[in-house]
Parts: sequence; structure tokens; C-alpha cells
Amino acid sequence: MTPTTEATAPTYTKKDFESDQTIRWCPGCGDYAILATVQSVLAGLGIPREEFAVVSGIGCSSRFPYYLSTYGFHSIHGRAPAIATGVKLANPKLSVWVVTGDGDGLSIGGNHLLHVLRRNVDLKILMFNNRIYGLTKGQYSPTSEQGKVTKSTPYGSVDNPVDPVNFALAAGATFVARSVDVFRQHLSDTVAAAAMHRGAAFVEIYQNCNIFNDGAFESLTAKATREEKALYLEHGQPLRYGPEKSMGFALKGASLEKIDLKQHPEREKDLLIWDQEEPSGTLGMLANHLPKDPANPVPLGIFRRLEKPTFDAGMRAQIDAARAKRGPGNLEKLLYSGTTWTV
Amino acid sequence: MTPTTEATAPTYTKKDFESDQTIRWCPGCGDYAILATVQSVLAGLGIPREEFAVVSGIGCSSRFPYYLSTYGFHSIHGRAPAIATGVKLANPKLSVWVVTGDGDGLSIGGNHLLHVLRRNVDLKILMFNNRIYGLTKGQYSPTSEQGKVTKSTPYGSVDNPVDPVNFALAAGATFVARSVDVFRQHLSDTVAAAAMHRGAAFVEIYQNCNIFNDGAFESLTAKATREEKALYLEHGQPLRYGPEKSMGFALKGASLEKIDLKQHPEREKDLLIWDQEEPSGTLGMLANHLPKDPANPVPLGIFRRLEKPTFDAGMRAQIDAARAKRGPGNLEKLLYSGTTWTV
Amino acid sequence: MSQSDSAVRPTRKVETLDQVVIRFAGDSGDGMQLTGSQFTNTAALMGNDLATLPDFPAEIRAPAGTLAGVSGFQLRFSSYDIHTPGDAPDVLVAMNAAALKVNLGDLRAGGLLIVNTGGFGKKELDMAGYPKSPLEGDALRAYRVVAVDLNDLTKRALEGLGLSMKEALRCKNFFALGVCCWLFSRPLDPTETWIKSKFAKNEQMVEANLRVLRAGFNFADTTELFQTVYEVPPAAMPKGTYRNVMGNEALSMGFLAASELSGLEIFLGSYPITPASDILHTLAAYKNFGVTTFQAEDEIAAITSAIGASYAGKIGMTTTSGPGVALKTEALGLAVSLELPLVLVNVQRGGPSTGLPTKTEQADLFQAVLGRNGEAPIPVIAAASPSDCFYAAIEAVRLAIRYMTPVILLSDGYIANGSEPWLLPKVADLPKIEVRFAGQNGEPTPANFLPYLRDEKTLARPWAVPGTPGYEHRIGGIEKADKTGSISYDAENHERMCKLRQEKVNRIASDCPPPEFEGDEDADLVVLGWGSTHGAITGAVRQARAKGLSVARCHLRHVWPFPVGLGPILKRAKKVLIPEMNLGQLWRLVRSEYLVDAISLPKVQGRPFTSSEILEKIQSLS
Amino acid sequence: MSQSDSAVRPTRKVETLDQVVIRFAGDSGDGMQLTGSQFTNTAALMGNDLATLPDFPAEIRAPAGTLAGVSGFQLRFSSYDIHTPGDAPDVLVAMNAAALKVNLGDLRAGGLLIVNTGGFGKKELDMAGYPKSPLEGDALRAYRVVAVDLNDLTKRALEGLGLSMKEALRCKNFFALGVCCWLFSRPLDPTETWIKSKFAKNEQMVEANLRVLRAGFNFADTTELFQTVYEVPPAAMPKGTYRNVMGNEALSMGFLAASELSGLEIFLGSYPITPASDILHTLAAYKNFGVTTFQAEDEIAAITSAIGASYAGKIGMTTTSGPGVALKTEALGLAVSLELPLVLVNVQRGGPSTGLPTKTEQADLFQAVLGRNGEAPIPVIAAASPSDCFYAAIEAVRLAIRYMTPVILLSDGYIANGSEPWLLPKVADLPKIEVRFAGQNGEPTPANFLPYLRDEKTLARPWAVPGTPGYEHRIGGIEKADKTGSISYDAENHERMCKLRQEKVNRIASDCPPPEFEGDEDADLVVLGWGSTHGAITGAVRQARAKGLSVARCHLRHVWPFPVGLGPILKRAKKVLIPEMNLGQLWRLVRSEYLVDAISLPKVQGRPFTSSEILEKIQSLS
Ligand SMILES: Cc1ncc(C[n+]2csc(CCOP(=O)(O)OP(=O)(O)O)c2C)c(N)n1
Ligand SMILES: Cc1ncc(C[n+]2csc(CCOP(=O)(O)OP(=O)(O)O)c2C)c(N)n1
Ligand code: SF4
Ligand code: SF4
Ligand SMILES: [Mg+2]
Ligand SMILES: [Mg+2]
Repeated sequence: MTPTTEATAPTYTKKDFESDQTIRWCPGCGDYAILATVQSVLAGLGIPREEFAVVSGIGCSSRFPYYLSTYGFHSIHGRAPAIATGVKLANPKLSVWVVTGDGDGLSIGGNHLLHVLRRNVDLKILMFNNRIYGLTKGQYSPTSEQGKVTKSTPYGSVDNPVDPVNFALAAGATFVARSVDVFRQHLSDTVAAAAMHRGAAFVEIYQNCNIFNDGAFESLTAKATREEKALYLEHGQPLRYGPEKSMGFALKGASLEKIDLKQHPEREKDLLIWDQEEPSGTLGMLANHLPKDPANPVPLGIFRRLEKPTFDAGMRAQIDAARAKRGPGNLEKLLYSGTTWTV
Repeated sequence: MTPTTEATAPTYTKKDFESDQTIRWCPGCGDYAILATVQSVLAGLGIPREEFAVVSGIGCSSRFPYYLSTYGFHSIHGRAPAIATGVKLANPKLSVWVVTGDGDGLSIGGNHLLHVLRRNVDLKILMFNNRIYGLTKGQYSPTSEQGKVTKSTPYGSVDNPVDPVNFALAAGATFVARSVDVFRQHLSDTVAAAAMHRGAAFVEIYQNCNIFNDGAFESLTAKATREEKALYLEHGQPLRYGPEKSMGFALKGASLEKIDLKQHPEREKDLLIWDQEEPSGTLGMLANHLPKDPANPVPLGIFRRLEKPTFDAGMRAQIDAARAKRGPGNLEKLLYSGTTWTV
Repeated sequence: MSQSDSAVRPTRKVETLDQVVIRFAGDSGDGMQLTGSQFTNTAALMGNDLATLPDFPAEIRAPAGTLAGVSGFQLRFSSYDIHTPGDAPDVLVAMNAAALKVNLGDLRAGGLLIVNTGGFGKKELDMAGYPKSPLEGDALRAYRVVAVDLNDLTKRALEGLGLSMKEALRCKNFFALGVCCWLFSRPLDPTETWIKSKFAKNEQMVEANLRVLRAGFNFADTTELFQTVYEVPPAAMPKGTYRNVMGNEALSMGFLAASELSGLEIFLGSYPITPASDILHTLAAYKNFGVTTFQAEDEIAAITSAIGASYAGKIGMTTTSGPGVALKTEALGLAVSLELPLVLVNVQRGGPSTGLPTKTEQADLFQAVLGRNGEAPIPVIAAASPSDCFYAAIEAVRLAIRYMTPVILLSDGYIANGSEPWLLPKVADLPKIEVRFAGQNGEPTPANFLPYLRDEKTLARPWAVPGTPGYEHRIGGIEKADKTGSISYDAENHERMCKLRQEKVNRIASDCPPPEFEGDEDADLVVLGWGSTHGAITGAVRQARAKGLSVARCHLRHVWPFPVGLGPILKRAKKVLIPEMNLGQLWRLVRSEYLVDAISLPKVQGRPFTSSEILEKIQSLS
Repeated sequence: MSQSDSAVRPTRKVETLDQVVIRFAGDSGDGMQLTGSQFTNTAALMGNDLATLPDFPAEIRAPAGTLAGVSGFQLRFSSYDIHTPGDAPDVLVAMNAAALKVNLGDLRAGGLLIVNTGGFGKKELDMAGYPKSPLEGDALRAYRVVAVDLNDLTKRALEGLGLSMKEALRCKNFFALGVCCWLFSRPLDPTETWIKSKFAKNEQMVEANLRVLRAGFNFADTTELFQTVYEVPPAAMPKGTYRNVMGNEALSMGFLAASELSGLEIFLGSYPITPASDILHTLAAYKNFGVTTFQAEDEIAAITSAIGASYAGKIGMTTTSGPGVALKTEALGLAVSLELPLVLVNVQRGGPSTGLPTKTEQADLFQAVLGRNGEAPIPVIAAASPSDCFYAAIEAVRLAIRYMTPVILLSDGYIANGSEPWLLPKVADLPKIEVRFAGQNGEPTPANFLPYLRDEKTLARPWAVPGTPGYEHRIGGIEKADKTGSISYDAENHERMCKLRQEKVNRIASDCPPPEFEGDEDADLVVLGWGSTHGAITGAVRQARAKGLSVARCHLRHVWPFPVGLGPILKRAKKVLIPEMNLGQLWRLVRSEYLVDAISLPKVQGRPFTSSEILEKIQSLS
């Protein structure tokens, strides 16, 4: 089901998307903020409530569907994208959402995520990235920074983390974005944009787990540093950030150069104009390479948004075409087809 | 085991790496050429034969280890990277190779591949990409082009293919390359470079399956068009290709511009100088976006080569450090540690 | 069937046989599967009863001429009702030395051996491990040998057509087929028709194959190699229209039928694996039946996408073989917990692990019945023969929907690739499958929908699909409170739910026909079987009874839970014999259920039982 | 143990008890697990025998005050030999209304109920679903109620320390602990020592917790709330040094011991899952023992990396719970086919599917014994108690190496998190595990190494690890030719290999001690158990025998294959009773093996048997 703005569209409030289940997250968990935002966004899409199917895997984040008053499906670890593919293929009219965590989506479920993204199945995928395994009480995850000391890595983790946005870009996802649990308006806009996108929409949401990885995003979310640390990608706008938007980035060869506009106001014209429709993903990766340097801001917003035929529509079209061409299946005829003989 | 060039290194010929098993590939299969090349490369590395462990999954390609006279392990579908991780962690002295197919490595095994690459486990991974499932008799694979008609897609496949090189770049692989079964010298050089690399080395090898996907790479491999179609990436060299190397690419914003040097000899200086050490993967993706346009050449060679600490070395170092700091484990002491009481 | 005019009646002695077992054997590249199928097709059209057994290596084309590369196809055709592709072949066609080496041991003494001497060069002999040619000396004394150079004859037949040597030689299987058609008084036209349609796009190939086929026929007619020509009259089969069908094909059509009978569209999530892939291939072609086939990235995505589709109101199904089932285990547990309909087909092959991918076995029964974590009961049914796959597929869907449960349907490589004539049903005679989606039957919307409130009779819960207003609810794999389906960690609730799920499945035991039984009620020995041993057991028991032995047979279509009628049958027998293509899996389940000291007849050789193996055992027990 | 000087002996009536069952219950955030463990630790140090049963929700912190968020810890300590954490608690400490609601039903009539009235405000009562406070009226008449406002007392104890209200309240569990220490004449110093080391980096927390702990003790001493103070003298335990140990901890140490005994380093490939994760956490800390712990991307990578490590010459192991085993099924089949050593630990939890992640169950036995495709036999052993996990781990490694086979070791949530005193062994007394790598024993290098040539006695194949010159060979999951290990599709070879693999595992039945047996040889009733029911069965059978009933018990450490001694024991008994935390899995296996009409006593409630449940059943059968 695509969002509609017709007059007949139901009007809901956030409350209509709250379920009667007690919420079982830890007090202070970033998941609460995401839930509230998503409830509001869903209420505003104009899609009848019964046409939402929200599928999740396993993890704290994956408890999400219980707290929405829509159809909900809390499944098994890592498999939500595959289940959701089945739901969407079976009934393309539904608005199908996937909620997953960094462990659920990128550890055990990495492959399914890769494949729904490359197929461009029309799913809205929200990955709550708290860079930790919450539900199993604090082991490192594939997005944990190197050297992370956790229950399972008392000497620090050795592996390089995977970057969900890079991963999604390379997989060919047609909508790739990043937002933050506590940046309510930005999150709301980003989730709404994902909802409006036709095709696989992937949204990484930085989420604080105040029990096992408290403050993981604090340098970004702290009120004091927010402005310095958030680089909002806005289509058609130059890459600027910081107090008074006085910092920016320009292309230099195949990498980005940081420019202090206060010192070099003349270079404003060099700033890279953000193009979310650049198809190769190169630009997205370029912008996203920034966070690896702690001195750099964190890019947020939409890394890529492309219109491409969706998998579910393509599959349906084949059925329709076959029916148009060969007529609806006739079982009797099929059984008696080929070489038969009568006794 | 890292390749050695010491005087004591064993000297082998290709024959020393041939096993006594009858080869069971179809006559004409591209796998034969790869086998011969790899046998030669292994023979020339100076590593004792018994220190090779070659692990594969399932597929025609995965029969590879049977035909090498080294230690060999033909495992289950998609899991070779994980098995090889165990082998390498258990005995870091070994030279551990993974042989996989496009189905084995990117369909069922995509997640394991992602994780060995991001971890930078010191494995040499050869993926034979024939863009089809050979062993199961011709279904489309995740690298098959869209619209592919196969046994399982009589109406043509709907999904967008995944590009193995992009995937590996986004996963953070420290060595990413592409070669072709029948480009013997190039393949040999590429595999040898992978062997010399310390860390996860990923090589995509285009391979012709003459039974189920014959000619998949013919526009590249045909003698007549080879020169026009192969763009060799050479570190420190400009991106040039074609007869008399008269064509090339330059950076234009964040994408590549094709330049006909015959018409514009003055633009030679603009050509992009290939830098395999560009860390973000941006450049690699840029170059690799080319094949999507059939008018463009196919980039071959090394997309990225970076020195980074390996996972296996990091894991070993933790054990060594713990031993250095706490002394080797003393079981008796451990058992009797903590709160005990004596009756 | 009128005789084609290319097939002039020969003037040799005519002998009438009531059955023939013939095996074509050659290199993987020699087209033996095709030759066998064409001969089968012709036999079917002539009204014979028949059964086939293809047998090929796991490699696509193992190196030409090697033992590992030998491919075979056995066909038994008859003028009476038969049940297996036969024990020892009467006729063996060996296209090269390796094929002879691999197959000769099976040929019955005195059998007819047709060898292609063109496949016995020095190189071929070496590869087959023959120090010297078996065609010289008396190694083959026990057989009636007809040695012909099919290579040469084929090449000569094609002279002037402009084919390369390699292309020409690829036609030689049609020469052999022509010879055999002559020998067994078969018309050529079904094969000719097939050639014309198969190679429609390549006139040269049509011409070449037709020439070679006819050359073979004429060669046999002309030369003095054969003293006798055989006839196998049609079998007296029940009235009706027949087609020849392979198991995977019948199974696919069964699913299409179930779709029609239930009014629901099919969603098949699958990942290719031998010997199950053909079901995916077959169904993929029937998109106009509203079938969605999804080739997933792996087995886990295959089954979970099917679960998703069932959740959304289609018939979710997934097809695979043993190693694939292993990967689907966790998701099967989820399906049990969700109580959604789902059909999993396991076309069993030789195990453990990768095992023998192209060979048959029944060793996944334990896995089907008991192979999950937690108390996770799933009903298991099994197909008995190629055509029975059709009905088994319908029954699997019926149970899945009626009981809101995953169902496992077991087939195996033998019946999946084997074929037999199938008396086609009328679609109108097939019973409808009732589907009731909650909220779509005009009932008033409940204030508080209870997704785990059960039907009194079946204990099934309601099927409320997304899109239905007022029925929004949440499901998941965590234990659920009875009726409401909310998460519950309550101790008593958990026990109640475990027992309810078990009881629901148990009720199927009395909602299925009694097990098939043949023979006297008070027979001393009951031979109990399941799945594809059906034919071999039937044959053996009939022969034993014909010899006057007190034996009956019983066959399970519903393998788990055991149908209510099984206990009395087994308890009343003095002895129970259970032949299985495993080391005794049904045997163990039967012992545990009924405390009956049954006797196991295990066979784990990657190939089906012969009737005589079972008959022998019956005799030793009588 | 000297009494700390903060603990002045009170002057109340002193009563001596031989055992006490106490349960601490509160909100997930109230620190009940910690309180329980500290009290346990103290009891252990005082020489009591003891057993514990923690019980907590699957959520990290379910919303404060809800029923779903209640966390409990039960401890039984005694002056005699006990086997379970007790049936009904004698003492219940309830920190809030929800904790009372959830736990009250278990408290024995007349039991002592200590309630924190600070947790019974309007909001807490509402959340617990109490329309009015149960502390008013006679709802609690059946118990001895001591109602104190722990919140208030704690806050007051901390006045002046500068803690926020929230921080202060977090200490209240130590107040409760202080009260209980006084009540049961326990010293404070073990807890004080613990507090000092635990919060070493935060002086304020040390000070706060110590203050509150002592305040609780002194409060109990000063007020007139308790008329009696209890003593539970030490149990007469065998001589030796003890520590208190939890199952997962003992299991981890067992692996370290096996590593030392075999001289091989450990490789643990694991993926976190409750209740198994702690084994990964524990072993990860012991890198100086040469342990490699690899947190894999999923369960499949966890087991396959372990297989890779075994191939390369380490002890490969993998730890998980039921859903994880499901995912490892295919790889287990591979390990069977490869014949490499491997240990898989399944710490069972409630199923099916996600089920009850933090609760205990024994319902994965079928999965362990039979849950694979093909004929894929794997020996299964089970741990009986927390400390027994140590020995079970060693035995698993011994079998894996000796028989070159995967081994499944079953534990469960109950013993994994439960604890008991453990009489520590001397390392020197533990038997060595022999390892022979091919080509590393000075033998001449064979011209043609045969990787599947078997040891005559064990049928194990040689373990030739990469790096050994002259032993290069290839292995895989396709069927292998006997001895050479080359790919083989041969029919007879396949059957031979299947039978050899089965026979190898069967031989373990006579290479293990006879099953543990207690009671008269000719007892009428034998109670048969496996795994963690050991304690409850032992307690019940001893009580029954004390009542003069003719009953014995038998316990299986080697669950599959059944040890040779089991058959005679079961056949000679008139009745066999099998209590299990499942719907009858061992029961079915026993019936199938011995045709014994055993009686099942199933319990699937996510919690262990109490002795009285079993005793009751014994009595009903006597
Ligand atoms: C098959 C399986 N393996 C492991 C688990 C245990 N498990 C539950 S949640 C989880 C990780 C959750 O991490 P993430 O997805 O990041 O979610 P979070 O709790 O952080 O929101 C794991 C390992 C499981 N439930 N199932
Ligand atoms: C668990 C499992 N699923 C499916 C299969 C069947 N299978 C064998 S090989 C293969 C695909 C092989 O494709 P690819 O990796 O591209 O190798 P190729 O044969 O083309 O070299 C499949 C699906 C299997 N052996 N095991
Ligand atoms: S553990 Fe972390 S992610 Fe999970 S609910 Fe608590 S705060 Fe949130
Ligand atoms: S099927 Fe294709 S990939 Fe496999 S051996 Fe034959 S030619 Fe090679
Ligand atoms: Mg997380
Ligand atoms: Mg391939």
C-alpha cells in the first residue's frame, strides 16, 4: 500500500497506533523515543491501520511490533527481512515494515538484509543501532567500535565494525538514510520519507542502550556539541554544518576536503552540492567515510534515494502477464496436457 | 604462513600441486584454467605444501580442493569462510584459502563472506563467478543479470544482481581484485598478489560455465574485443584502455568521464591515476560502476590493497598478552580461586 | 496407436512377454536419461504398465568415459500391474566400457546385452579399469551379447549432413533407441514427434536425430543380429485417461490442485537443491495459476518467506532435501509456535551431510518427526509413488489449513525422478479444501479479537490476515498466553500450550483414512511400509501370498501421528516386518508407540528395494 | 569464620533448623539475583549444603513494578545433604506488590513473609493488579508477616551521604540482606568483602552499601519484629575444599581442565544466546589458558569455525541453546561425516521456538539424539547438577577425541544458573585424555595415507592435521570411500560407511561407567532420570525409601547410546517411572530400545521438578 492523501484517507492520531501491551524496555532506553516517533509517523500516512504489517526479528528492538496496534510479527533472530518479503509478495497492498537491531540485522541476519536491498523489495526497514547486543545482556555487535570491552570481549574486540549505511549502499538499496533516536523531528522526517519511498528503504537509527552501551552516541547527541557534530545531508544543498553552518566539505579528487568557511569564505562555491540521486553509491560512501575520523561530523539524512522498479511489482507483473497471455490456469487442462492415452 | 623467499624454501613445480583425483568438471569448463593457474601460483610461493589448507563450500567450483595435493576441505554450502576462520585461528601458520562460487559465496554464504572480510581474517578467497548455479543444473544466481531466463526463472529474473567487488569494498576487505579464467597471466598475477597479501584477500574470477551460461563473459574474453573491453587497474598508472590505450577515464565531480585520447590528446594529464590504497573504497566503487554500462570496459585488477592488522594476529596477540601478563593458565589455582572453604 | 510407416513389421520370430526390464547405460554426456524417457513414453502410449529408475552422478558431466561419469536409466514395462522398476534387468544397453563395468553385475543371467563396441577403445577400457576388453574372451558368456559399433553406424547415417564428428556422435543414443524400438515392437512416431518439437528451432538437428533413430530401427530389422522380436501387450488397466508422470511433476500439479480446491494462491519459497529443484522449476512455469515462486538466498529465507506468505493469507510452501530441512529447523519451530499453515516438502536423498545428492534414501524420518528443539509436534505424511505425489500434496495442504499447522511431506529421489502411468482424476471429483479467514465471513468484528482461541474440534486457531480491519494482532515465537496470544512466561500456561499444540496434532490420527491394508486380517506376518517402498512391498507381498504364505501388508500415508487404525493391525500380527531405506527409523517409532517387537529390514544403499529382497526376507520369516 | 564485630549476637530465642528455603523476590531492577548470590555465598562459607534457583524475566528490565518484571532467587541451605533448591519456600522476601503477587502462592502455609511496604503504594498495587493492599485485611493470615518500609529505612540510613533518591533506593536490597543475615545468624563479613572489591572504584558506593547492609542487620537486632533467631548448623560434608559453583561456570572450568588433560588448546566458536552465553563470557576471560573464543556472526559460523579449528588440531567446541542447535543441525551432519572431534553444548531452555528464553526445560533430547537428516549418529551426554557440569565437560571432550566424533552435551537453564557447593578435585587425580595426531608420533610417513582407516577398537579414524608433511588429504561431506576417503557413490560402500559410523557410536555404550544406581537391586519401581532432574529424583527416592517403599533410582550421564547396563536394570523392575521436563522424550527412547512399558511423568512449566511432585507419583505407583 502506498501512502495516500486522498480525501477518504483515515485520520488517526498517534494514540491509534498504541497497542495495549505493557512496554518492556528498560527505563531510559532510546527505543521509547523511536516508538513514539514511528507511531506518529504511521498515524499521519493516511494508510488504514489494518494495512500495516510490522515484522521484526529478536532483540530488544525487535519487541517493537508488540507496541503498535497494527498487525505485528515478532519472529526469529535475523529473519525478519525474509519473512517480510513473503508478506509483501503475498499481498503487495500492505505497507510492510521491518524492525531490526544491529545484531539481528547485521550479524545473524546480514545476508537477508543484503538480498532484500538488492532485490529492492518494497519494505521499510528500520535498524536500531545501539552498537551492542541488548537483549542478551551486552556482547559486542558487528557495529561496535574496535577494541570494545564487553562481556564476550573482556580484552577488547578485534574486528573492524561494519558500517550499515555503506553496506546498504553497496547492496544497491534505493533508499538509504541515517537518523538518531533523540533527534525527534529529523527522525520523523526521515521515517516519513522512507514510508513514502517505493522500494527497499533502509534507515539506520542510532539508539542509546543506557544499560549496556550508555552514551555510545553522546558526542553527537549531547546538546552542547550537536551542532558541531551533525552534518545534515539535504538534497540540492551544499554540505555545511557547525554553528552558523560555518564548516563544509568540497570534493578534492575522489575524496572530501573540509573547509572552514569563516577562514575561507571564498570557497563557499566549491562546496559539494548533495545529490541523493547519484546512482553508483560513490557519493554516499564518500560522505559516509567521514565518521571514521572522530574530528569529523556525522552525516545524517538521506544518502541515496532512487526510483527503481520494485521486486514485488516485478513478480506480480509476471503473474499478470502470464495470465493475460495464457489465460488463468486451467487445472483440468493442465492435468490432461502432454502425452495422454485413454483405456 | 606468509609467502617466503628464503633460500630454504621448497621448490615445486605445478605438478607437485596436482592431486590423484579424477577431475569431474564438464569438458570445456572455465574451472580447468583456474585450477591450472592456481596450481602454478601455489607452487611458486615457497610455502611447504603441507601448510596449505584449502576450504570450499558446495558447487562445481567448490570441488576445487580435491584437485590440489594440499590439505583440502570440501564442506557445506556457503560456510567455507567460517570454517576457514576456524582453521586460521587455530593455526595461524597455515596458508588458508577459500574457494567459492557466486551462489555459494553470495547467496547462501553472503553473510559469512561479509564478516570474514570486515574482520580482515588472513584468508585468500577465490570466488568463481559464472553468474549461474552450475552444480544444481542452471538456476540464476545473485550475480545473474536482471531478466535472466533460467530453469527457476522461465519468465526472467526480477532481481538486481549484486556486484561482488562492490560488496567486498563495502565490507571493508583489505584486498579486492577481479580477474578472468582465461586471462592466464593476469589471473596468475592477481592470485599471486592475493597470496602475498596479509589479510582478507578477495578475488572475483569471471568463469565460463559452458553448460548452463555459456558465453557470459564473451564480450570481454573474445579475442577480437579483449583490448577494447578490459580496463586494467594498475597502481600509480592512469586509467587507460583500448587498442593503443587510446581511451581513458578522468574524474568529473564524483563520477568518471570517458575520454577519447585520439580526439583529445590534451586531456591525457586529466586521466585518473589509479590508487589502490585509497582507503574508503570510494574510488574502487567508482571504477567498478563502469561495467553497468555495456558500452564501457570492464575493470580488472586490484581495486583495493591496504595493510591493516589481521583478525587472527589480533586474536593471537590477546592470548600472548594475557599469558605474558598473567602467566600461563594454572588450572589448580583457578579451581581453588575465589571463595573456598575447607571441611 | 498406429504404427508409423517407417516401422515395417519385421519377419522374425515373435515372442510375447508379459514384462521386460531394460536398462540404458552410458556416459553422462551420452543422453541416457533422454533415451530412457523416450522409450518410457512410448511404452506408456502402448498401454503398458511401467515404472522407471533413473540413476545419475552428482556431477554435471563427470569426465567422459570414467566410472564416476556413468549415467543409467532403468525401465520396466509390462502387460500386468507392476509396482517397481524391476530387480535385475533383462536387457542392458551399454554405450561404453565404463557403463558395462558399472552395470553388468545387475544383468540377470541369460539377459540380453547390447554393447556399443565404439565405446571400447583402448582409452575407454583404461578408464573403466579393464586391462583387456571384456568383449573378448568369455567374460560375457553368461549373457546373450549383441555387439555393434554404434559410433560408426551413427556417423555413417549422418554422412552428408555436414555435422562435425562431435555433433554426429551426440546422436548415437537415438540409434540405440531405434534398435530397441524394433526389438520390442515399439512404434517410432512418439519419439519422432518429440524430436520435431524439441529441436523445432534447429532443422539440422531434427533431421539428424530422425535419421539416426530410423537407421537404428532399420539396422535391427535388416541385420541378422536378433533372432527374435518381442512383444509386450498392453496391461489391463482401469478405464480412464492416463499420462506418464514423474513424482516431482505430480507433486507440483498436486499443489496447483490444492490451490484450486482451496481457492488460495500458492507461494513457494525455495532454494535449489537436488533432487527437489524440479518442483521449483515446474511451478515457476505456471504463473498464470497465480503461483508466486521465490528463489530465496538460502533455505532459511525460503521457509521464512513462506511463513510470511502464509501469515498474509497464501498457502506458503517450501521444497527442499535433507540438508535444507536441517537449515529450516529453527523456522519450523517458529511455524509450530505461530500455528500458521505451511507445507514443507523434503525430497529425501542419501545422507548424512551432502551424502549422495542424486541417490534416494528415507533416512530423514526422524528429522521430520522429532528433529526440533522444544516440544514442537508436526504432522508428517509421505508419498508412495510418482503419481501418488499428487494426492499427497493435496492432503498436506488440507491438513495445514485445517489444523493451522506446518506439515512435512516426505518424498524421495526415487519417486521424484521415477515415473509411472497415472490414471488422471477429474478435477470436479477432488474434494474442496475449506478456508475461513477470520473477519471475512460476515461475522461481527469482536471487541477484542483472540488470535489463539481454538476451534473445538480441530483445536485450530483462527487465521486473521493483515488487511482485515478490527483483527489487528501480534504473534511471535515467544510463548503465548492461551487465547489472547500475548507474551506469557507463566508456568501453567506454558504446559497448557505445549499440550494443546500436541493434542491438536494428535487429533489428525483420527481425521485421516485408516492405513492401507492388503491381505488377510489374521495374516501371521504384516509388512509395514511408508513412502516409496510401497511398490516393492506390494510386489513382494503379492508374490508371497501367491506362494501361499500368510502375509499381509500395511502402508502409511500419514506417518505421524500414526493413524488410529495402526495399533490393532500391528498388535494382532504375530510378526511385523518394516523394510525401510534407512537403518530402522519407522521401526524405532513403531516400537516406541506400540511396544511391538517389529523386525527391521534396513537398506541404505542410495537405491530402492527390489521386491525380491523383501520377498526373501518374508520367506525367511515364514 | 569469625563473626564481624558489626554483628553483635542478639539476645532473642535461638532455634536450630536443619534446613531453610528462602526466596528473594523483587523488581528486575531491585538486585534480587545479587542479594541471593551473596546470601548463598555466606551459607556456603558457613558450611551448609545448598542449592539455588534463580528465576528472571527475558527482558533486561521489564517496566518497574509490573508482574512481568518480577525477578526471584530461591536458596535452600541445610545442615544435611540436599539435592534441590526446595519445594515451597519457608521464607519469602517481597520487595514490592508485584513480587508478592507472583510468589505468594508458593510460600508454605505458616511461612515467614517479609514485605517491603515501601513497594505497596497505589501505583505498585495497580500495576500488580491488587484492587486494594493485600497487607490490609486477612489475605495474609496464613503467614507470619513482617512488614517494614525498606525504602524509607534505606533512605534514612544513607542520609548525609549525598546520594540522589534513585541511587539511595538502589541499595535497599542490602538492607533486606542485612535483615536476613541477622535472622539466620549469618556473618556480614563475606558480603562486606564482596562489596569492597566489587565497588573498589567507587568509594561512595562502598560506603553506601556497607551502611545499608549493617543498618538492616542492626534494625533486625534492635526492633522487636522477630521473636526468634534461627541457626542452621553446617552440614556434615565429605572432607575437602569447597567452593560454590554455578553450572555454566563449572562447565567452563571443565573445558579448561579437558584442555589441560589433553594438552590441546580450546577453540570456542559461539553466538550469544540465553542461557548459554555465560560460558562464552567465562572462557573469554581465560586467554592465558590458550583459549580462543570467537563470537561468530551466527550459530552456523560458530559451529563451522569450531569444525575448522578441530580440523586444524584444536578442541573445537560450540555452546548454545535449542534454537541455536536448530541452526547448527546441518553442520552437525557434516561433523558426523568428517569424523572430527567436536563438542556442542546445549544449555536447554523452554521451547518451542523462542519459547521461554530464561526458563529451564529438557525438551531438546529428541533433537540431540535424532534431529538430523540422514543416518547421523551422535553420542549425547548430560550434566546432572551445577558442579557435575565440570565432569560432564571433560567426558564430552574425552569421547569426542577418542571416537573422532561430535558429541552433544546437554545442560539446562536450571543447573546453568543454579549453584551448589563443589568439593574441588585435585587436578592430578583427573585422568589424562590421550591424543594421537597422525604423523606426529615418530611413525614412518605412509606412501599413501588413508584418512578413513579405522582404529580396531574404537573405529576412530586418524586425526591428521594440516601442517603435517606427507599426510595431505581431502575430506568433505559427500560420501567417502571406506579407508581412502575419496568421493564414492558406490551403493555397498555407502551402506558400509553408514553402519560403521553407527557402530562407532554404539561402542561408547560399553566404554562408559554403568548407569548410576541407588537402592535395592530388586526394587519394584525404578525411577529413571537424566540431566538436571538428578537432584529432585534423588531426594524423592530417598524419602520414599525412608517411608519403606520398594523403589530405586537410576541416572543416565551417557544418554545416548544407552550404556550397556541399563537394559537389565529396566527389565528387572516391575515398573519404571521417568520424570522429565518435557512431554516424554527419554520415555519414548527407552520404550523403543527396550520395549519396556515405562511410565512418563512429564513437566513442561519452565521450572524444575520439586521432590514432592516426584514423591507423590512414586507413592501413587506403590
Ligand atoms: C537463533 C538465535 N540466536 C541467538 C539468540 C539470542 N539473541 C537474542 S537477541 C540477540 C542480539 C540482539 O542484538 P540486537 O539485534 O543488536 O538487538 P538489541 O537487543 O540490541 O536491540 C541475540 C544474540 C536468539 N534469540 N536466537
Ligand atoms: C544447504 C544446501 N542447499 C542447497 C544445496 C544445493 N546446491 C549445491 S551447489 C549449489 C549452487 C552452486 O552455485 P555456485 O556456488 O555458483 O557454484 P557453481 O556450481 O556455479 O560453481 C546449490 C544450490 C546444497 N548442497 N546444500
Ligand atoms: S538493554 Fe538496552 S536496548 Fe535493551 S531495553 Fe534495555 S536499554 Fe534498551
Ligand atoms: S556445470 Fe558449468 S560450472 Fe559446472 S562443471 Fe559444468 S561447465 Fe563447469
Ligand atoms: Mg543492538
Ligand atoms: Mg556459479
